[in-house]
Amino acid sequence: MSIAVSESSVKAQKRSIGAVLWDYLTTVDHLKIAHLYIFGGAFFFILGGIEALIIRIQLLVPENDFVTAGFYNEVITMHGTTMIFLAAMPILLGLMNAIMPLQIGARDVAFPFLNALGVWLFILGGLLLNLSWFFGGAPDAGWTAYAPLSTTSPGHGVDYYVMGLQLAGAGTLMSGINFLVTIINMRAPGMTYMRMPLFTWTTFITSILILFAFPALTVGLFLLQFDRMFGAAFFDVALGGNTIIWQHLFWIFGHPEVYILILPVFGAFSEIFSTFSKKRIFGYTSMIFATMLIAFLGFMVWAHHMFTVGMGPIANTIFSVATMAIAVPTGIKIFNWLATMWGGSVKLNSAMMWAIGFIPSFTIGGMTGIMVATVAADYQYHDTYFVIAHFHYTIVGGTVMGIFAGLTYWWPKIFGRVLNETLGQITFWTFFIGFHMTFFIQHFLGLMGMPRRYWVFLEDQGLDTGNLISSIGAFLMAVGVIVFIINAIYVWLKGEKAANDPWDGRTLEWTTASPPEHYNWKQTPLIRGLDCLWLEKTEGNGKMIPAHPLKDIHMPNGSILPFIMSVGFFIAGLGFIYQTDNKLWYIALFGGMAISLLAMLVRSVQDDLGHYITKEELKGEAE
Amino acid sequence: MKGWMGKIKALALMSFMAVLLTGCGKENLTALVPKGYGAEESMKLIILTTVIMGGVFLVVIVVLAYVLIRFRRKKGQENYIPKQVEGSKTLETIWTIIPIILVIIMAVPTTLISFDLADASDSKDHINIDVTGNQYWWHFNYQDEDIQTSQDLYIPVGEKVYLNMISSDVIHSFWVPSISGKMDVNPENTNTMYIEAYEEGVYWGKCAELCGPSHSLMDFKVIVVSKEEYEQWVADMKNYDPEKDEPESAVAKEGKDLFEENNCMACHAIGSSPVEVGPNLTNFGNRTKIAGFKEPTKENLVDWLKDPEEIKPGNLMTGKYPQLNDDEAEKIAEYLMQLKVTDVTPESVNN
Amino acid sequence: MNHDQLLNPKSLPHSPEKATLEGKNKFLGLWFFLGGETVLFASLFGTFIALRNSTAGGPSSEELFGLELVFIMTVLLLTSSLTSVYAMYHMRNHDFKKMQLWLGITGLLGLSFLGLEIYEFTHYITEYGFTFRSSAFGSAFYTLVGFHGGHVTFGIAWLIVIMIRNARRGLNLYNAPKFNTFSLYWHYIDVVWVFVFTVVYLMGKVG
Amino acid sequence: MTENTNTNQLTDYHKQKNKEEMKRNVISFALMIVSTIIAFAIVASGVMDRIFAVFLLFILATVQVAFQFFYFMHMKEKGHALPAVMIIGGTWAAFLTVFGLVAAVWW
Repeated sequence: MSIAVSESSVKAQKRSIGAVLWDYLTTVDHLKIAHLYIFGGAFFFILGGIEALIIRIQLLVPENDFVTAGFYNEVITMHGTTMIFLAAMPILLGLMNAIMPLQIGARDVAFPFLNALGVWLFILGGLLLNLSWFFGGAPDAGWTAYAPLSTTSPGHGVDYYVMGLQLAGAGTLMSGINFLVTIINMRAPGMTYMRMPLFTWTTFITSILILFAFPALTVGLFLLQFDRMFGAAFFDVALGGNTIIWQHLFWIFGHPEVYILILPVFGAFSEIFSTFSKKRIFGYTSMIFATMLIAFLGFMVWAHHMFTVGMGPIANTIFSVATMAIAVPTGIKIFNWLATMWGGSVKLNSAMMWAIGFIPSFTIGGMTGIMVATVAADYQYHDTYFVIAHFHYTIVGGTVMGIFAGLTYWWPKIFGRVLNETLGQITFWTFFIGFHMTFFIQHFLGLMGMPRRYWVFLEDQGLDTGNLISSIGAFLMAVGVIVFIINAIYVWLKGEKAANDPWDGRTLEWTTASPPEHYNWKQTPLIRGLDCLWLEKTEGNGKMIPAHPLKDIHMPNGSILPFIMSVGFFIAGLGFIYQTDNKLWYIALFGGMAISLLAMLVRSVQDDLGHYITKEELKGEAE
Repeated sequence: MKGWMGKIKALALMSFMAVLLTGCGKENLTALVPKGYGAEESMKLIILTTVIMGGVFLVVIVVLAYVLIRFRRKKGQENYIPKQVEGSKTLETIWTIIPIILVIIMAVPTTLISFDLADASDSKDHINIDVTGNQYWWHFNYQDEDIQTSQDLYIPVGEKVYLNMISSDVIHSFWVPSISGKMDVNPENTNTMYIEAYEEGVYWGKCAELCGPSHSLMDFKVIVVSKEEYEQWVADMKNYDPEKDEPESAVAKEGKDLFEENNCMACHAIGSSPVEVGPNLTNFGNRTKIAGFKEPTKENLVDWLKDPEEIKPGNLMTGKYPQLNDDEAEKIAEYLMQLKVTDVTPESVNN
Repeated sequence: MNHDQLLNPKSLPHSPEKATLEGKNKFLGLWFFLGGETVLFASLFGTFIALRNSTAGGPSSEELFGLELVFIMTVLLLTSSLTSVYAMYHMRNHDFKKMQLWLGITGLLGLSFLGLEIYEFTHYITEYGFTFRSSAFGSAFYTLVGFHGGHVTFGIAWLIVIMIRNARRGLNLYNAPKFNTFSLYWHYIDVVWVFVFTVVYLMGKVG
Repeated sequence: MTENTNTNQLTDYHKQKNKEEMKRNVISFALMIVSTIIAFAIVASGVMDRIFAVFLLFILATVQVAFQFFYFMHMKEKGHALPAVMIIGGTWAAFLTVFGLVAAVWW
């Protein structure tokens, strides 16, 4: 087996750059698409990180003029938008894409073509959004783009925001449906719902959230687009419009969105705690139940972002209490994780360190979450650095740490190398200390009278020290990220091939090669229980039992069409943005649409039946 | 409820002292030293939730630390396989029930206080002020008195003051941390809130909703004066007649002429005028700040008049009048700085 | 099973649309998509209801709408839903020609609905000067009804493509799921229309 | 990946079942048309009180939609548990959305 793997990788190394590029442009393989998501997400993560550093340099000292006020607003807007839509979510989608099919014993996802379309829409949407930097300025109305500031913002910045997010959002919606169908229809024999690993479960529930949350954003963006580009009056108060509609639509999407960001990493952490404690997850059923409850409640609390809007005390308190209720299932999860480690054999390597660091960090984030949910207290917290601190504690302390943990844990499976442990520990400690330095002090800054999105703070307001500490912490975080990138490059160049199961794992993904062949398994495994690999290790011979004899494998064909479709929409997006300046841009608008529709037509007319890997080929590669 | 509220209050006092000693921001700006009704009510909830959540955090940390010390994999234990525990009904029930109880403990006072703060049933019996948020300044219209001010809001101490707030452009948010929590100022509907200050003084107010490039410079002041001073201030403001008011110095007179020549009146009123395009300048000489955040010196005013864009990017005054040279700006500044209508000033409050 | 069996089955199973994994995936995927569409239209309906009286001095719904036209449109669309049920009925009985026939009728009914809707819009614009830019109500009305119309347009285009594409191939396991997903989508458009005529037109008339 | 998991051939039994099913569909279509006519009649006649009329209109719309889902889209049949869950979930999210937006103009 190992010989076969190294042979094929030698083959891979010999391929020209052009061939590799073409391979990725046309791929429908879930693992390669995961690579695209992770690389794309990492690129935007670095971009968003640079924007964060600009913010912290500007706020290093009072009344600083490192950047201008207008540019500062562009930076904060792009930092938020990039980190949420183009960094955190795509990397999570990448992890789901890579791992979820392996965990349930599928050869690919249900709709490989749509999967490819989703990733290209994300990449081109992200590029479209960032093009704004070079053509007259980025969006500057905050990542929440509250109307009428967003509808009246001059230039094309907010137009780019609308079109970029529309593309990326459509891609995400496709992925959500895709994962749902995959998990429902393509589980290996014996993989019942109650035997699915928790990461697959959280992928499943996250996908439901995506399915029901993103359409609200789609509509909101359409309304914004119509107002800005076609003279509609949704948010034009003079013509009877109502700006609060935007806030509702945005947060009906936006609040589930934060659970879309956190639930997958809850799943990843569950796997990590279990593996490195050598214990099965404590309270598996209640973990699933808690996840569902979080998702369900997550839809009914959006208006807690709007306590100061003036909705009245009845609505405010209903949403306030509903929000507090989310603490209950979250608490269940935290204590189940602690109980998983209790009595276990806890190994403190870098993947586990992220998970352990996550517990206090996220608990603080959850605590402050309850505090900001307390409506009358929120009149003080709202729109201040307290809120900034709170959501960075959940998104950085939860999602980003989860991404680091998940990447460290699954790196061998996704890229075929184990990350260097020493560099991993350095990354963790610099990032962890930097993170708390940056954000803990911000709780106090907020209450001391510093609203968020402030370009400058004035001298002699007692805010200097806090901001200075915060800025230093941000640089420590940057060091951590740089070390991680060095680590990734180092193991790519010098690292050894990873074994199939480097961590003594418990779940199905550790039974395939690292990285797996594109068909994942020669024979689909038969699942006999929860933690199926662990079960075979302790009660069987350590290998999965095949569910059927060796037979031909049917795999989908690659296609360039998803890329072409996405490019078409990208061009149409530019057409939408600039048709307000010059009617000639309608050519781009309709031209781009035509390209996409034509590609769709080709797709629906051609017979794409996939291809077979014959038994003989499989035998040739075997043993 | 009274019993534990008392304990909370004692705790609050203690933590106050602690925070005060370590420095919790600038007085009359920070929300951590409440000096008004709304801020005090919010502070109660802040302390209650902090204490409860701090307790939860402590439990988590203690358990985590114990686990890490006790169950860490040591040398020679590489092959040790722990017992595979599925779960525990009792434990799981415990950590479901306890959070529910904690949530209820927090939900009750939250509900009571938020209904209390939103109760506007007695607004007719109190001072009502219309607040208009503009990019990037605040307009205050005293409904019954026919008085308008900008940036400086004078209110009497210990009295409820109702604010009816609406925006003329984008969404702003009215926040005076030491006196009260914030409320959004929307363009399509009037939001009402009340504030009540316990101590005289000049309180710092801020805009808390992103409203454009100069969002961070949209500061204002709430000047809390004694009831007598307030009445005197109202009387002085009401009785002021701009027609009769001629500047004493020759420079100021020239400034006044220039003020008229450059058509500043198109936007700025001196004296009562309910129509507002730009800030009302009636009592300009007594303003706490220039442009909301610069010290009220003549040099700063000259700089402002010559190039407002440099000081407050994106403001609507830029480009509305001919470029002024040093001499003209000096004269107008001289004129504006002597516009003092009353002896009730921010400085007098502090004495 | 190989490709040949997919495209030229010796005998079709009784539910050819769900006989393959692809078929099952498509079936489930489309249902989930419709679940998402529910939220999409809810957002539009919510926006419309919030703005339905914000006419800014322009024409209101009571002045604008006539019930006769809307009734005819409703009957057309409802009938097209039934005809697509007939098409699926014949698909399950493996009668490809009849299926194509009923699908054709469905398409024609859809087209006539669309024609009436275009007539309606031009009528409002020319007679009342009521446009997308007139007021918040105008924007919300054209956006909501237009989104539905857009869905109808897309459905018709989809129908034409699969009808022409498969005209010579006949029914097989590869294309049966495509017909089935189309018909589900088409029913869903009808569901949305039920709420459109209720919320926009009837409630607009009631006030 | 593609596997014929359903080897059941079309039999007379199935044909008969399809026919019965079709009959039910035609009946539900008739009921849908009837409820549409009632809805339009309520509004056209203008006899009913406003609140009551709106209430009734929504009942009629819901009934119609139920027919569409359960009969035309076969949601009553076996194997439709997940579609039902998703549509109900979507409807719940939709209800919250509409509620939120409608409440936006009521305060």
